Amino acid sequence: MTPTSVARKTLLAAVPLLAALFLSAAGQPTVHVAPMDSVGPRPVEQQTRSSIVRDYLQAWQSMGTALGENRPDLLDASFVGLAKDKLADTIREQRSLGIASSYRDQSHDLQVVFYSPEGLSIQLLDTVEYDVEVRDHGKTVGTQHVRTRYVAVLTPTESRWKVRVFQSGS
Amino acid sequence: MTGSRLLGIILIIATVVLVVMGTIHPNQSGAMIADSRARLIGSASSPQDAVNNLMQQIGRRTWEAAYASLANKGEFTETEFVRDLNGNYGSLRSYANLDGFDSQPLRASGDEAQVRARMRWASVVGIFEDSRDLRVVRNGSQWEVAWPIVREAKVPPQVIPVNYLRWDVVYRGAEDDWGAQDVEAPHVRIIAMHPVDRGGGVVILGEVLNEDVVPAFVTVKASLLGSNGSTLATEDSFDKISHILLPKQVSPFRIDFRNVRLSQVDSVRIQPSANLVAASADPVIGIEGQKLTPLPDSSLTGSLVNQSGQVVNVAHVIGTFYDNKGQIVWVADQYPSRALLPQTPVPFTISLPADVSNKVGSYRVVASTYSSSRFQ
Amino acid sequence: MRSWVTLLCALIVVVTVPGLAGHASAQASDLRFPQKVEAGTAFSVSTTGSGSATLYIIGPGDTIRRVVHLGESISFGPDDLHNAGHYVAFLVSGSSTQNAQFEVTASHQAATLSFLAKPSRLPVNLPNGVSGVAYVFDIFRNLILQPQQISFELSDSSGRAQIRSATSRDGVAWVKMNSAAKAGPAQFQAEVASVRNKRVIQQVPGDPCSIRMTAHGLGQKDKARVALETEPVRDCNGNPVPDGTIVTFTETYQGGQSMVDVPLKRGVAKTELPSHNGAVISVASGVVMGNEIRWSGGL
Amino acid sequence: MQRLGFMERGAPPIPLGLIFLGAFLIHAPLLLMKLPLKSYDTNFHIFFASHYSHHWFDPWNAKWYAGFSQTTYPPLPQQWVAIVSRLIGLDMAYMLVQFAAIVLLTLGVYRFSKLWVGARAAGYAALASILLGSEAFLVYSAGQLSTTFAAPLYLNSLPYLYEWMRWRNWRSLLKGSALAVAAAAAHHATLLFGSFLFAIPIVALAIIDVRESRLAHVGSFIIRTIFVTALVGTMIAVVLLPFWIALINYPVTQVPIPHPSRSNYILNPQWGVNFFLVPYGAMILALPFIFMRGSSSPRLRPLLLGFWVAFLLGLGGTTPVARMLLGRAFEVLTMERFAYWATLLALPFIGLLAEELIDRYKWRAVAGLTLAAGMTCAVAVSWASFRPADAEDFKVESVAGWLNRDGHDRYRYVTLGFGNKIARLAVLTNASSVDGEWNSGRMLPELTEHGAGALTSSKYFGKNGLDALSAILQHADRYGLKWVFMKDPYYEPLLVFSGWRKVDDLENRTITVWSKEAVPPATPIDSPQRPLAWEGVLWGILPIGSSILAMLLVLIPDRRWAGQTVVSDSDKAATMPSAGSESSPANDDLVLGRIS
Repeated sequence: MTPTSVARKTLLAAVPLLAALFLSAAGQPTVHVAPMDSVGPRPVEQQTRSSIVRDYLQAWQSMGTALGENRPDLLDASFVGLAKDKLADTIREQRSLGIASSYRDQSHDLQVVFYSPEGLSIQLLDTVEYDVEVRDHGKTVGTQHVRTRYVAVLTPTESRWKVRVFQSGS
Repeated sequence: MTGSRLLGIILIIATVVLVVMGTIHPNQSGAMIADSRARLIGSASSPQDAVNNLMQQIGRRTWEAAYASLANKGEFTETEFVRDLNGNYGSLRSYANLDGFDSQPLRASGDEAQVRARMRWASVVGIFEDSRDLRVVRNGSQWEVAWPIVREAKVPPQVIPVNYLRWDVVYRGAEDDWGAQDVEAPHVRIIAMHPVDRGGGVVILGEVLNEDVVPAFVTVKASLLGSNGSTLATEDSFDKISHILLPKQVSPFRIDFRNVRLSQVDSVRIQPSANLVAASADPVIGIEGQKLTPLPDSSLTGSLVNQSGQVVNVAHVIGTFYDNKGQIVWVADQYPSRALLPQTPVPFTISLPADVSNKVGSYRVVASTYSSSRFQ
Repeated sequence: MRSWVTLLCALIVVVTVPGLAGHASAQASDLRFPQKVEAGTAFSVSTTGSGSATLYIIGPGDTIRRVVHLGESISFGPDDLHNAGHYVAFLVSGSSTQNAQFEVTASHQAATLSFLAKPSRLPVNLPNGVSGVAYVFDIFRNLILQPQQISFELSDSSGRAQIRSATSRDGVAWVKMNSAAKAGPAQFQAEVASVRNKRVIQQVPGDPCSIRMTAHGLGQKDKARVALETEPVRDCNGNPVPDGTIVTFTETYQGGQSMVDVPLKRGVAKTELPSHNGAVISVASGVVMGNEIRWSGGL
Repeated sequence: MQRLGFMERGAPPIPLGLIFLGAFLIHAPLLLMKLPLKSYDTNFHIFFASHYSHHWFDPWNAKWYAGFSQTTYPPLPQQWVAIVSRLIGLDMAYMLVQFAAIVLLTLGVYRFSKLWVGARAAGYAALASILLGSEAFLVYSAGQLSTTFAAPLYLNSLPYLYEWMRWRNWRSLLKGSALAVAAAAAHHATLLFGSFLFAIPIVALAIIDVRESRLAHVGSFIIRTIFVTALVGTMIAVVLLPFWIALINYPVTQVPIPHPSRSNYILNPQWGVNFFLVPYGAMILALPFIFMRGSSSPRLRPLLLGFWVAFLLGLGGTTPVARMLLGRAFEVLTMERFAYWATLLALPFIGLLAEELIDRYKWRAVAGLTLAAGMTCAVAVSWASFRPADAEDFKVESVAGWLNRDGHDRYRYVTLGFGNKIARLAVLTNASSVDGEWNSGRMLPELTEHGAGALTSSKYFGKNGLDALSAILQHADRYGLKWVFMKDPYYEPLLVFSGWRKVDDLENRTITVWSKEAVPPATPIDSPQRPLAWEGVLWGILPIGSSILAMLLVLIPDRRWAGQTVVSDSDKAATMPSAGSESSPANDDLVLGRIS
């Protein structure tokens, strides 16, 4: 095998990798969910397992759009109570300062740690990576890549789980 | 000119002939229900004609003409006649229209005949039948019906003590206050469930118990699951259940699935749902004189006695039928057409399928009621 | 053909890698924020250089924009950042930008409790029937993630109490308790560091226990009917079953049956049924059967 | 060049401008008072228009029947209402479009009548059309915008088509075809049945005239007739393509829905008044004249036969004719439109009668005719008050407000006892219903299997209606049906026993709101009936385009025929063409300045 052919093969092998990189950059975040079999004190129902992840990820989308467009009304679909109030306050502050921030989540590593006995709250930890870009009156101030851990408590509403506590930190 | 006008004369005559044809032999199947029954009321030259004429008038609610045609109108007033047919106290009859009838001669002599008239009334909760054996008498060349009046019972003046038991519910309100308590939904439990194949479909029969200390508004939904876990169909008990259950009350339920065969069904998922509801423990309905009638008219008959002082406009009786092993074999219901006045028995008849009739070892009947404040 | 693919890949790598590298270098920071700041505390950050700059602090809980003088330290008061979370900071001066990231953590001092007590109503004597879940928050309504000792107390109407304690994990603690044998409202309390939250649990009687009824004729008043009446109905712990509970009287006789669902009023259920000689009259409530009477006083 | 002429007797013809002024004076105030809003179907048309105003290129309307296609109903008048509504709102836009139809009718009747009778009689006919009982009945009581919009277009088209058939006038072919296509785009039933009732007498008239004229060649006449039929047929097929696609893929196979216009009017005199006396009014007195005069003149006989057939069909179930001739269509159509067409076909005779009476009795005749026509119109206009579409007038704004707040519109609803107010409600609310008033467009099996109309009026359809209501309530979960608005307490026992609970009340407790627990939010029904995107584009362009094209084409000046002379004598001349003069009677252009 000649060095040229090795280089060529290496480059060819890199194509799908690069494609995946581009695709992931352009599309949905990668999500890893830890098994929920040993979550307590209440076992997580099969239907709840899928809906909780779906609704939590949807909440990230809602938050990103709401903070990016400074529209607190977009929070209603996914947030409730404390989390909604705090995010709405942030949006109001941003709007008054002429600032907008874009959150682009790239990966989530989710672990459900608590499901309350009566089924009225579920807590999950999310090791998340995202880019946050800040714009001041439409002009980009800067972008930072963040990796942190979020604690979220979700509670059921009529049609979906909504985020009630949303807080990062360890 | 005469020849030139011939066409006009022909057309006019043809129009008149066509109108006469359309009136003597009307076919109004595309018209509204009440209109489609309109017929020329001919002379009552036979007992059956007299009955048919009367039924048409009843169907079209031309009460005055119907009453005028009766042989025994001296025995009751037109109001009593109308109340007999059209109900009173907001009963089911007052929600009903004559949907059809048939008449069957029972016996006849020169001056008198007996004809059975079966009237099918369409009410808001379904069809009910009213069968009357009518005496028809000759009056000159005409026949007249002697109407067997069923007078609305008159409740004697009395004082009925009332000590209402009533539950009201106050909810927390719509504001979001996490952790603040709200009242708990009532706990209900399915205590029996039995799917059967019937009439090209599947029928789920069962009983549900309110095991709580508060009233529950109960609905039972069932899903039939196929062998791969897919849902074949979902239906709910609709009106084949008593929706309001007081503490420790049991209601049967029946859920009908059309076009599904039991052989296709791997499992059944029953989802009872219960909500808190404001309710009253009154009225108390006694179900007395229950009796199974064997084939060919297999049915369960009895009478409802309103033990309270409040008028019940519409009652609903639901019967649960068990075999000798205590398993439910059928659930059937009926809406008696008359209002339940205090302490006044009102008969009911729950029809049973012939094949079920043989299997019935015991039965249980529950009654639910509707009282509108408009008729109190 | 293959050479074109190779070229394309090489181009992608050439274009992408410096981009990624640049991305990584953008995170390099000259702005030195403390890694963690407790919510509601004052702190300061030193800067280097000269002239003025704009400081941006962005997080899901707070947003700050401030003009600062480079070379001086930037002070933050206790009210500036009180929402826990991960923040990013940009210090923009002309064309240069300094970045930083830091965390605001919840205060250690519990200030409020969200207390979920369920159910609000349950039968007496039910083991582990009551559950309590408490989320602990600081004064700024941040979830306190550090472990806290929470005490739960369930006391019934007679004053008897069950006490349990639990340590919160990631801000939440929970317990399960038994309902008492005596019916009535019970107080359920969660407490952490003198912060209390109370709920009321209704403990209600269980299923009726040994229903007993008596039957007697109505005499001259109405010979055709028999009067039925239960003794006061109680559950197996002696609690009176609440009024409104349905008691079913069933009378079975030759070829027929009568029945009536009667609610308890003042602890007893009473009704009248047609009187049939030799009829068997039974009583039940829900799935609990009572005694049976063979009636021999009928018509 | 010979031309056809009519002997004009006595007084000169009434100027068309005066007739238009009459139409304005009679109908403009009534329309400004929005009287049609009380009618049966006006709100239905406004509802359709409302959808077009928001979704011009998407005929899928999710607000009724959990979704239905508006391509099942020709869109032209509703689309015009939608366009005009941008300026003056939906209600007034409807009134304006309806007024345009009334004015067009006078013109159409004038031009159509001129084919059969002289200009003066045609003028009287046009004048009579203003006060026509059936027109007033359809406008103010029935609210049939499409029928009253299509008929004038069709009447205006026919003289052009006659002109083409007789004289091979290409401009007339273009104008007549465009107007016929626009008529079809306005109303399908007018096209299907109007072609028989109106066009066949015209073809017969053309044959008579061709045979009497030695100038025209019968063979070429036949070719022209076939050509125009094929041309118009093809154009209609293209313009209404989405309609045909919907009709072919989803023919109306549902169980027929009863309608009182199909009853026997003698056995049901209340409907006799409604569907015969009111629409015909004083015209009933002229029936013997119509038959006698129509039969005495060979040239009028096709018109008489057309009128007679329409008359018999308009009698609904009073004669067996409608059922025999229409077959299954009898169970689908309502019959009052045939009475309307019969009165339109009778108008040339009425014009003749008026002419003769005025000639003989002068002002006494004028007074008598004015009184008779005026009374006819007055009764028909006020009929909506005597026999209102709804037993009770009430507002639905509060219901719409309730549905539009607090996320209630995430679920579907149904009303009970709202009558034709459901269309008004549908315009006002964002929520979707499982009910509706356009029975041919519905596909939900619970509705199509039971032979009943709108659920809101279930009780009037007897067992069928109540079965349909029960079926839909039973499948509430399936359709996200969570709300029932009940105006008529008749339905209360059904709701109580089938598990619905009262949750609110509105309008001073006259409307109660009922809800069912655990119903999931409504989701769009994945219906194969939904038109494809290109169909929506066609639907948004071609019908309205056809009407704009027709307007542009009629602006093209007609070729003027030289030497207009009036020949012939005697009263025959009023009804027969003169052999010695051959002209296009339809050459009065639609451009108003050049008429009469």
